[in-house]
Amino acid sequence: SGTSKATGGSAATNAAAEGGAAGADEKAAGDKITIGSVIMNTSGEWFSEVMQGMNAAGEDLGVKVNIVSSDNEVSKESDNVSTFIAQGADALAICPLSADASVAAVEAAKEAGLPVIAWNCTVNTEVDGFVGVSNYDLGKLTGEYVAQYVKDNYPEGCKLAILGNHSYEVGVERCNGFKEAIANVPGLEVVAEQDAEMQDEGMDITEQIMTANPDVDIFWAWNQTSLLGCNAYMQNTGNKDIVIMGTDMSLELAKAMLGDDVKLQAITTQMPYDIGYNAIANAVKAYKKEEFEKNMLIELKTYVRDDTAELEKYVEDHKSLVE
Amino acid sequence: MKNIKIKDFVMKYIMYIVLVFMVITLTVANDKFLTLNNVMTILKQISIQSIVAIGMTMIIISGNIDLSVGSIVAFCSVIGAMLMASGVPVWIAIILVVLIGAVIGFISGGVTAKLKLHSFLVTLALMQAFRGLAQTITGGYPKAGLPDAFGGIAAKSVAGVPFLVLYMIVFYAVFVYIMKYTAFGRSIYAIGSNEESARLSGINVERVKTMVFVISSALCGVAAILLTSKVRSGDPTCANGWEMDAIAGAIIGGTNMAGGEGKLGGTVIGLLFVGILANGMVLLGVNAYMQSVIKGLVIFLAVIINSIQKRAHN
Amino acid sequence: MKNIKIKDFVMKYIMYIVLVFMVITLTVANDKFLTLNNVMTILKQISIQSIVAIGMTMIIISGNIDLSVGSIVAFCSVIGAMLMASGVPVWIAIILVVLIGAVIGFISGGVTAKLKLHSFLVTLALMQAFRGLAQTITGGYPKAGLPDAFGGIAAKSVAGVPFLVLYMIVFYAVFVYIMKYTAFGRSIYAIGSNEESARLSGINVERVKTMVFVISSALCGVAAILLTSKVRSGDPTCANGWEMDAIAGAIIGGTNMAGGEGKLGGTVIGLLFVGILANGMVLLGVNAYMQSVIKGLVIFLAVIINSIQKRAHN
Amino acid sequence: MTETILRAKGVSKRFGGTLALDQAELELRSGEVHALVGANGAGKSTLIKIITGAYSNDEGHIYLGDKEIHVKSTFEARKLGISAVYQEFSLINTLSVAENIYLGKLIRRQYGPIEKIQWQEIQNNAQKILDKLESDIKPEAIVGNLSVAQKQLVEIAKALSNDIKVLIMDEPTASLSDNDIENMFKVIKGLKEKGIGIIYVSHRLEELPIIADRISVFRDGRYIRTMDIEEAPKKVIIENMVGTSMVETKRKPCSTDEVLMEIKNFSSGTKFQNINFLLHKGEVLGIAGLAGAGRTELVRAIFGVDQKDSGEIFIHGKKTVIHSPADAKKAGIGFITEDRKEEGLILNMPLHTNLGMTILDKLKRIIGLDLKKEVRLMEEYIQSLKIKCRDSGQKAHNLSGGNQQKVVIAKWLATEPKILIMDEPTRGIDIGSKNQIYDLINQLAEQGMGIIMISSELPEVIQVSDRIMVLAQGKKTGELDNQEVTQDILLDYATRKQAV
Ligand SMILES: Nc1ncnc2c1ncn2[C@@H]1O[C@H](COP(=O)(O)OP(=O)(O)OP(=O)(O)O)[C@@H](O)[C@H]1O
Ligand SMILES: Nc1ncnc2c1ncn2[C@@H]1O[C@H](COP(=O)(O)OP(=O)(O)OP(=O)(O)O)[C@@H](O)[C@H]1O
Ligand SMILES: [Mg+2]
Ligand SMILES: [Mg+2]
Repeated sequence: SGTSKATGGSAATNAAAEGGAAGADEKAAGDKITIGSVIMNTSGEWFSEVMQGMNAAGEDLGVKVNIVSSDNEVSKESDNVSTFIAQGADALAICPLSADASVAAVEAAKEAGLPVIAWNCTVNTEVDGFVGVSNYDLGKLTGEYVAQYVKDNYPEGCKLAILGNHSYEVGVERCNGFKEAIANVPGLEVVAEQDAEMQDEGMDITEQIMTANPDVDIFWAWNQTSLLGCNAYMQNTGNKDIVIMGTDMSLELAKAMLGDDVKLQAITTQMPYDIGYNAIANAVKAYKKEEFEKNMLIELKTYVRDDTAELEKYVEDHKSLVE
Repeated sequence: MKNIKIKDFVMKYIMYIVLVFMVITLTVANDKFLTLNNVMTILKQISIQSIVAIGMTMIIISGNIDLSVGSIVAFCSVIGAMLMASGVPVWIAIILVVLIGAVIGFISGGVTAKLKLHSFLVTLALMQAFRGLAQTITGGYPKAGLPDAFGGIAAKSVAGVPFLVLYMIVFYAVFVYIMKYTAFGRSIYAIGSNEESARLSGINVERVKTMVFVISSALCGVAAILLTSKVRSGDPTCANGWEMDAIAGAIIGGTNMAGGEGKLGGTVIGLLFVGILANGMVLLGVNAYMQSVIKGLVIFLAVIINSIQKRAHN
Repeated sequence: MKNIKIKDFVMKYIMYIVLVFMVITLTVANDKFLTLNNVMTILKQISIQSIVAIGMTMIIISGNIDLSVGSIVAFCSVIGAMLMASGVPVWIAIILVVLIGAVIGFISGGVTAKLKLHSFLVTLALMQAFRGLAQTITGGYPKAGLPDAFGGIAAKSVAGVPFLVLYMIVFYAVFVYIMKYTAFGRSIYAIGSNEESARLSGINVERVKTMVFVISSALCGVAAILLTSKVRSGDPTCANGWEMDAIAGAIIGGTNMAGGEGKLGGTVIGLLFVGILANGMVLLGVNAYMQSVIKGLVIFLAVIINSIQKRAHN
Repeated sequence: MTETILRAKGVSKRFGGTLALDQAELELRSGEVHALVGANGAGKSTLIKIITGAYSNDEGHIYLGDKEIHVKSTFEARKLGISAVYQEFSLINTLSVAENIYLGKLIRRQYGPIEKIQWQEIQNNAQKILDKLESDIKPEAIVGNLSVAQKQLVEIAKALSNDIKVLIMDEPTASLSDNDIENMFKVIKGLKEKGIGIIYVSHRLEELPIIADRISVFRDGRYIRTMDIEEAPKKVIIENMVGTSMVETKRKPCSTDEVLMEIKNFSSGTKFQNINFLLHKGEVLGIAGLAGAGRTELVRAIFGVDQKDSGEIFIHGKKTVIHSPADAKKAGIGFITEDRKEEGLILNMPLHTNLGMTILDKLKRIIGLDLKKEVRLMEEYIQSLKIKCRDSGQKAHNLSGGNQQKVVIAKWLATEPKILIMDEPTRGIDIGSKNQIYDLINQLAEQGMGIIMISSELPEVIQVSDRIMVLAQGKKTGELDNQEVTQDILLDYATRKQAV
């Protein structure tokens, strides 16, 4: 499949080369190394891309990757880990639902002798490696961009609305990062902050915020789906004045940034494919006791409307993911 | 005598009175609330769900329940988006999607009726299955790239009234008529009240039950089209939890969970109730956690008021 | 004659036979499946939910439903964690949490019984409210920092059998006894089957109904303690969707959604069924999206088999 | 010896607009069977429910012995020694017979803080009570699987299991066969000897001389008079009940030779085997048999309610396939079921809606339904069948038992069937209305309808039918012409084992 060349961050390709060479002689012939991988949930493009990265790593390295979803539920997460332990998986790659509530599950895996790679979110116990991003930074980077943007474009001050999240840590962290970055911008006023998760919710909440505050200048959305909703609302109403910023790029959003329908200004994104790929690759290395980067922070990237070249590259790279 | 009449009136229309009271409170609290714009916003926001809730109300009246509506909407939505993105003309795609909805209803309704199963479990299973299918066929990605014309179905409006609101009105008008003035509608009430009696009266219980599911799922297909047009993509995670919203709307509106009683008009009131509440809380900028608490408490209150009304009525 | 007996036997124990069949298939497909370790893993995994499912089964038999169990578990869990983190001794915290559960049940059950409301809506409202409350009091962050000793409640095991599995066995033994050998247990069946007749027979319907909710919610408190100990923190998002799992377990296990019929033993079978399925799919490395599809289809099948059995029985 | 144990004085009860009881009186002595008679809707059940605490009274006093009592629930009444067999069953379908009998008073033993229900003891005691009634119902049987008659017996057993001073029985024999009635009377006589007072409601006036000592008559919610049974022949009772004397119309046979329906080879498992019969135009075919003979099962199979193993139906000589009641209705058959509450009516709906259920296709217009016609038809039947109700919009639930039965009849007459099957059509119907229904059957037969009537009251079968088919244990044991039949002959056939 064309997936592995799609993103091809340098870390991923290197890992493939090394892992592929060393893979065979560790386990008895025919017995593949099994990596148990626990993800938060299966909804949304973001996790889909992570899974594709994981599967690609599995193929490249010749290991078996078992992916299972916790459906946002800590108890199920813990169950998934114990199933992998019972199964005799060789290493665990986990996206902890919560820094605290996932500790027990991670420790159980370690006690059973499984190397653990946490990815995407940290967990408050020692692990063999971390691959991911800082969610706080994910919010902060856009926040910093907003701060500059407001200084440049709204000398008279401006009004900003937040499509946020209060339900789980990832969201709360991002919002905090964003809010702290814009805290001291003169003239910037946060006029609304509401929770939105899915796309239609994002759309409805945007509409209601617009009703309550018709003079909003900027929207910021904490995740991809609510951002898509906000974007669709502006598209539907033909609103080209309100500036949209947010988190997590997608093909559709990249195209929208390139187009003229809406003023989608900036998106800070992670590289979910790389996160998935490296989580598995590092898990394999940890199992084989090879050297690897213990705290691998996958680069964050802020795409801006004016960088057409970057955006076009993104579209080019990701076309194949969506078939 | 006159006193009793006023009391009767209050009791009978208590839900409406509570609704009016809520509207007045919100109008006083926020000057944006009772603007034409915001009223239309609220109506628009309940419109798609309210079409799903028509089917749900009919199913509950017939003595069943359907937990799969949200998943069916999601499944139909991605199918529709994939069809359109791959070049199938919009109108053909729409018809196909509604047909697929109907076929799903034929399966769930047919199995429920023929094998005399409890629809709760049948549709719980289908809820899982169709959500998974929607994700499998899209690989988890929303399907975008729909024709521009298609977006207009949900986005346009005429004389200030959004199309979505018009669709809602038309569908309600049609189904209120069906429930009240057709043999089919009457049979639904009869079956929900006493299935055995209905069957022995020569009503084809199996067919009516199946038909109710077919209609409900076809309406999910319609809702899927509108939702897809509204968010301009077919998202496998969309319409999550709509079953609960639709059920809550129906029951707040006075439909009897045990079947046999209920009115579509009540369901709209129920949905409006929840919709206005949500809208009001956003306008007032209520803290996100508290929104959930307040919503719970107000529904709780509505339920209690509703019950007091019913008891006074008997 | 003998033939009929075999057929009867098959029909009566069909769910068990399907379960055995599933176990055999999985054993053949994966050599890790039928290891003591994995069997204990499965039992441990259903243990906490199964305690919630005891209460749910009783509530369904009594002719009601409780959608708020998941939220109550979450609420109790964060309360318990906060108490312990702030230095309250473990045992006092445990007792308090179970008491708080009981009080919540007293509210939902009391309102349902006194005002003759449908529990669906009452508990739907409470589900919203308590989830929101759990999030409000924690600010969305899980509460950690529990005493080390507390973790042992869920994590320890004796002679290879996890404590969690023992708790499950004890609770089931007690409640199977209650349902069969106490007047209270029998009243639950009578009320669920025909409330009016039960009342005429001198059963205090209101009290029994309320008590069932009290017990169910107190069991949610127990489950909250175990869950908190298992994940070593009080997470406001935990136990999400447990109501559906518990209901599905009960109904797959043969409890009648309409009330009056059901056995706790069946509920365990139902939960095992789902638990083994989930475990097997992970062992076999089934695609994450397809897991949901397969789970749906297998439940669908189980329901159909169950119904065929029931029909053959009459 | 004949002291008064229960007295009701000036009891009134109003339901919304209807005055169900108006200054009612009743005086029950110990050791007597006191019959309560009155037309449907006279207020008998209401009075009973007030005495047992199921309803509260608006006015009046109830005395137990010479103490006034104010019972608020049936439970309290039971503790005072007042037990009742209600007209509507109060059994729990999903539970066993034994548990139903002891519901609310399950025998328990306490082991420290732990109680344990003594199932074996309950089972044994239930068996003893059932033995007294000479019934073969198993204590472990599930009540939902019993026939109406069997449920009635369980209901009686349930009342007998209490420690009673006063036993109230509301139409206990309405669905019982003669055999069971005899056994029940034996039990009642035993209770009398123990000094227990029994209030006994029945529309079967012919059984009163056998069992009752005194009789009180009610009319339109008012107490009329109390008589010793010796001074109250049937004629006098009826005069007091309806306010005038009544003439019984004798049936004019109008049967023709034209075959309306032929049933061939009907079999279904153990329920019935190889049943064949003809039904002619204008004929009334009675089906007699003991309880459990399979009569209900047979007609249910004909009407397509239940599956059958084999059998063909010919209507007007043409083979007709009937898989469901809907098919049967299309073929011109109507079916008045035995159990009006569970199978006949939708209790929470207005009378006219109940009527409309069978004739939805007739109410259809080009668009919509003719709901005015529905109401009009119902009102016509309220007139012609003398249904006692407020209006056609009243809920079926609020009608007295007998009047509910008339609504069921109305809803099938409205379909204008060619063939009408009636399963115990006069169950719970007062004597005046019974005669109306007999007249109605005559009229319908004269108009050319073919009627199949099942009845457990042998005199009724004989009075109404042209021809009588007898079933015994699922087999057809005889087919008799009306002229040659007496009750004894019918009973003889009903106990045969050999099919004809
Ligand atoms: N719950 C109720 N609500 C309204 N009206 C009622 C109710 N119960 C009884 N009635 C009315 O009260 C009157 C007396 O009814 P009741 O049941 O006592 O008659 P009955 O003498 O037992 O008749 P039957 O012989 O038919 O059983 C009837 O007119 C009936 O319609
Ligand atoms: N639902 C049922 N399940 C099992 N057995 C049943 C059921 N209904 C009836 N029976 C049994 O079938 C037999 C025939 O029933 P039933 O008494 O209704 O016959 P019948 O001739 O119509 O008598 P009647 O009309 O006098 O009650 C009885 O032995 C009864 O116990
Ligand atoms: Mg009566
Ligand atoms: Mg019968």
